Amino acid sequence: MALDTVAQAIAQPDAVQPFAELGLKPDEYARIKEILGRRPTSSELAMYSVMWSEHCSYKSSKIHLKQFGEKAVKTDALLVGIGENAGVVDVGQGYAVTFKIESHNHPSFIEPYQGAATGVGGIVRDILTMGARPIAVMDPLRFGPAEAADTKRVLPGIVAGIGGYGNCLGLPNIGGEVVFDETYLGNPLVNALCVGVMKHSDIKLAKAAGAGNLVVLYGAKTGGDGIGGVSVLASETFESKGPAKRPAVQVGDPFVEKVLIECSLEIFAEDLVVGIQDLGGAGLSCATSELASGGSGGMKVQLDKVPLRDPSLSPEEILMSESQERMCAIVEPSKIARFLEICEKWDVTVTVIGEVTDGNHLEITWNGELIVDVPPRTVAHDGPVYQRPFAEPAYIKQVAAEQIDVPLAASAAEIRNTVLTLAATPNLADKSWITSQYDKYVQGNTIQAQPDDSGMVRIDEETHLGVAISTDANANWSYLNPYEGAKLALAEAARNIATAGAKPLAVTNCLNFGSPEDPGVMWQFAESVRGLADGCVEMGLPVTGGNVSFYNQTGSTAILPTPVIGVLGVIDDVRTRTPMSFSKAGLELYLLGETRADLAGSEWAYLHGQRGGKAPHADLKKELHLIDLLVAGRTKKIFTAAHDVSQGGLSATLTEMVLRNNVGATVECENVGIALVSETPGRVVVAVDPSQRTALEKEAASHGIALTHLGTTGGDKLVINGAEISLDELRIAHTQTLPKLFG
Amino acid sequence: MAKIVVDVMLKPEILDPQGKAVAAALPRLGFTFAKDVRQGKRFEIEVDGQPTAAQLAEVEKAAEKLLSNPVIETFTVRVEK
Amino acid sequence: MAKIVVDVMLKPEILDPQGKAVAAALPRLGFTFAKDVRQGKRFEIEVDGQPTAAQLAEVEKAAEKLLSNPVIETFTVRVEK
Amino acid sequence: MKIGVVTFPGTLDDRDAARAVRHAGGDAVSLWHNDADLHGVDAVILPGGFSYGDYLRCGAISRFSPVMEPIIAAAQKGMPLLGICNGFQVLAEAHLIPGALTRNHALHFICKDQKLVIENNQTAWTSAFAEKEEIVIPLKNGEGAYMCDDQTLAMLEGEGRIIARYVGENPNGSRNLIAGVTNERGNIVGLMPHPEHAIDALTGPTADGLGFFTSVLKALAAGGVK
Ligand SMILES: Nc1ncnc2c1ncn2[C@@H]1O[C@H](COP(=O)(O)OP(=O)(O)O)[C@@H](O)[C@H]1O
Ligand SMILES: [Mg+2]
Repeated sequence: MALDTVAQAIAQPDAVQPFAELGLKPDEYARIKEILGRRPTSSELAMYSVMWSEHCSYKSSKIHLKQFGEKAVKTDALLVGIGENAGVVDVGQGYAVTFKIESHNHPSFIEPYQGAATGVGGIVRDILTMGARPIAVMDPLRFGPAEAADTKRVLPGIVAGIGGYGNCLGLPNIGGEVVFDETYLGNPLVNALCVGVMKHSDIKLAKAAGAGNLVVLYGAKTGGDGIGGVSVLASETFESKGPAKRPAVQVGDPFVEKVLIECSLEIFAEDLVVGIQDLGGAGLSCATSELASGGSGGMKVQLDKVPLRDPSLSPEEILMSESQERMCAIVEPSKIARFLEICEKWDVTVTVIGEVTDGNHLEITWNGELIVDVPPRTVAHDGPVYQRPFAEPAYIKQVAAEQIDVPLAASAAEIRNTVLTLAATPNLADKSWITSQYDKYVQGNTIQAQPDDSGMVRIDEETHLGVAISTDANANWSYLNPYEGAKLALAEAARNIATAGAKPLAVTNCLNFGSPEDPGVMWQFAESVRGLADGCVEMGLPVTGGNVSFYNQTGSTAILPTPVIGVLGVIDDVRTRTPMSFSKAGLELYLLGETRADLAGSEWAYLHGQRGGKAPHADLKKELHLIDLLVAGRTKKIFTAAHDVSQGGLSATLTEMVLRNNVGATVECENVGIALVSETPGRVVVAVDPSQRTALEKEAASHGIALTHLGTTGGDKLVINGAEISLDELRIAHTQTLPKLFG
Repeated sequence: MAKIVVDVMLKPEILDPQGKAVAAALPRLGFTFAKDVRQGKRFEIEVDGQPTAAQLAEVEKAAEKLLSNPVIETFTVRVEK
Repeated sequence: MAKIVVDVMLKPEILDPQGKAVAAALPRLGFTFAKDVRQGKRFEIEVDGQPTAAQLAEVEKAAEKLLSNPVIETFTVRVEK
Repeated sequence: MKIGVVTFPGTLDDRDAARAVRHAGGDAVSLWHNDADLHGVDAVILPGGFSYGDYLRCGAISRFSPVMEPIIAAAQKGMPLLGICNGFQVLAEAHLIPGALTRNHALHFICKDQKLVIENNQTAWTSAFAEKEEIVIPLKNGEGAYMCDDQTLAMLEGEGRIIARYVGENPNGSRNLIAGVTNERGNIVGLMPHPEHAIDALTGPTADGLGFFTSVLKALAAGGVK
């Protein structure tokens, strides 16, 4: 196809354009024509189609996500809110922290290694773009059943890809999740979180201010990767002369990204950029339109200057390419020489591709011919907004009426069987087969990582200031009640931070759902967002950003609603954190919080093929008191150890605690059958020195948290109501599952 | 005993970071002959006797299923003397 | 434009865990043809025009110095049509 | 004492190695791969990471960096030189240490707390340890299996040039459980596990790794390696 210029678009207004193949609806195409006052050129059409796609425009989710801003508690801690590449939070001492989760679900199913690897690469660039040094990553994952053949294909590849990319960047992996469920079999979830740190003064924004400033593209050369990754574009519709099929899968080059990080940080340190944007989904279309609309309003770009890996690429393809490891910066002319020098030092390809202009035109030329002339805002921000219909699906009432009927342990043999079964089930088994493929030590600031409740990194070596992060989702509960499920995930993530004694500060999320065109799925989504927004208000936490991933389904079967919630907390002195377990005998074990018969959505019920019942109600006021108690217990040095009770109930918590440092415990529980497997939220097991008994009792009472004495630590067994399990036996049960399955 | 060789290369349109690194390193060592370098995998498979057509068809299948990922790679199968 | 191929394989006495893993995976997928599998690297080097003897000698040198590690690997250089 | 820490493109543990040097009481000087000047340092550390992405073979490309020339020359005259993980791979590729490092037998990256026994406490980098001292430091690599031919192995064993061995199950398939090797003179040491990540029990499994860094400062204070 010949070059389609603006002049031609005017001269040939009736040319037929493949808007539908590009994923645009007739009304959206009409709207583009209305905006431009003419038909779009093929390049313009490419830009609008990718930027107005679900992935980039959030057209189905926008009206719901608004609640995060509207309901939000006002807080001075939020330095940069939703809308930028990632939110930024003040953590004190002049430091700011930015963190965000993104999904790379579909690419990881097609090519597990590269899909997962580039997922890590993308989120790390988002964090870097804010001006921050990335300091850690996490990876919440969901797979089909552990025994399924396809899980054996995707899991090892995904894990190797996350490790391969993250390890090579020198980012410690400090946590994540691994959950198996049949709804993820044809659609595994790969979410990746990155956290970065900077000084307040170093915050960078995606805006192209100042006419005459230069638009600089640096990093990897542009190839034909991921064209059609954003929308469903097949490049043949452009009749390009290049290779018949452009790959939908990108291959990452973590080495280039590592160099790009160091190069960028050196550039930031010398204050050489006015604005910056990474190239992720929608590539240059996104970067140029967002930078321009965030700044002076206009930009001129010479697209033919973009360095190409594949010279056969057409302008439309260059605009859409999702080639990895690229950044776009706005640089004052007086600073460009130094900018180029730093790129040369790091051997990074760099090209000035345009300049910032006043006015409202994003003009892109190809060998001197104008091929794009659009108001940038209309591309970046004025995309379509859908009010998709939603309605409570029929299953909700059905499952709510179901009674959970599972065996509950009474005899010693049954107690042993319950504990050993839960310890070994794939969802609760030791995850070291996976996590030992991740570097957790690099950078030398890791205080906590897997298998701790949260990841914790030191951000200042002198003052010992640190941050803690946890990500959680409980899709079983979200399935039963998405509103409560989102709140419960928020509560769990916050609790996982607080057990170490860190104070929750901010929230991010990655909302993984089925098709928004299904009213039932849309209802799950709407309810989850409402629950999370309300939950954040109740807990006084701002949502700093997030990501929505729709269309996670196999055929017509959607995944369980999976809102992954990440909570960031701060701790003033990492040396005083409360560890997850105890390493000596003679400590007293207590349960904080009340236990009810919460079997719905529990791992024990799932193990018995039951997923019905009523999800517990999230009592966030109680959670806040519990968090305060956990922080107070740390600062007052009451706790020797603290570990939360979640999936797998008290049984799983005790298993993890005794195996951590190989010190046993003897406990006695009332109503042991329920006590072992119930998953009532808002509970934590703590270990204290006997001398701290009264201090603990006083502290718990003053926070209004129920306190139950469980027993004492010591020995080489876990003894529950007289039922004995040797630590060796428990360890074998807990640690052999994954190696046996994956090898 | 014969040897079947399966060569697996990344498709031309797919980024090849390893090949790129080699291509960049060669001139630094004074080697200027390469316009481009691509790096792939070579599998040498030993089989009993002369490979039959049926056996080669099996190898093709294995190459597609296990030795390569058709989404990003291509392969060739041949018998080597 | 011609293509020079450098194949690099681990020396026979060096353990090849990748080849071993492939050899073990094949029968699990129902492929029974392999007595043994070794995995190595294949470099495809693009050069301008027909490679000269001098150029091939250079490639040999690069293969020895950079593309392989003589402590554990052997290599072969050939021109491919 | 000034200890140089080299940064190649893709090096990751340079800041950690510098921190370890400072904890031990030395001055860390960063050296850039493209600068063929040692800036007057008394010893050099090649830290861990994925230099040049570990493409081709680990250490194969960085081994030809400009900074390696003066380093090799100085080390051949006795300057203490420690290669950790990727640094060890660079030393092997540069043939300063015999043998080669190959893919872990399980074929994936491993990161774990590893018990080692110090087999030779006479080198520039191990003199602070007791004979046969057992330590725990992180092991993290994808290609850490030490390989060499039988003759070389016999020579290394015979000359006491294996400085540290893994204790317990072989984590990566190294011959004779080899975790670290020295040259004849004892000034050059290649070590697969990471002592720089074990200088403080707050951030590492132990503080056992510090001994490598205090050793070299002691050796230098005593006038270097003969
Ligand atoms: N994919 C993963 N990557 C890194 N760490 C993980 C991953 N999956 C689980 N973990 C870690 O393993 C530990 C146990 O996980 P989990 O039982 O889900 O914790 P919790 O119930 O406290 O949320 C945690 O430290 C978690 O961060
Ligand atoms: Mg927890």
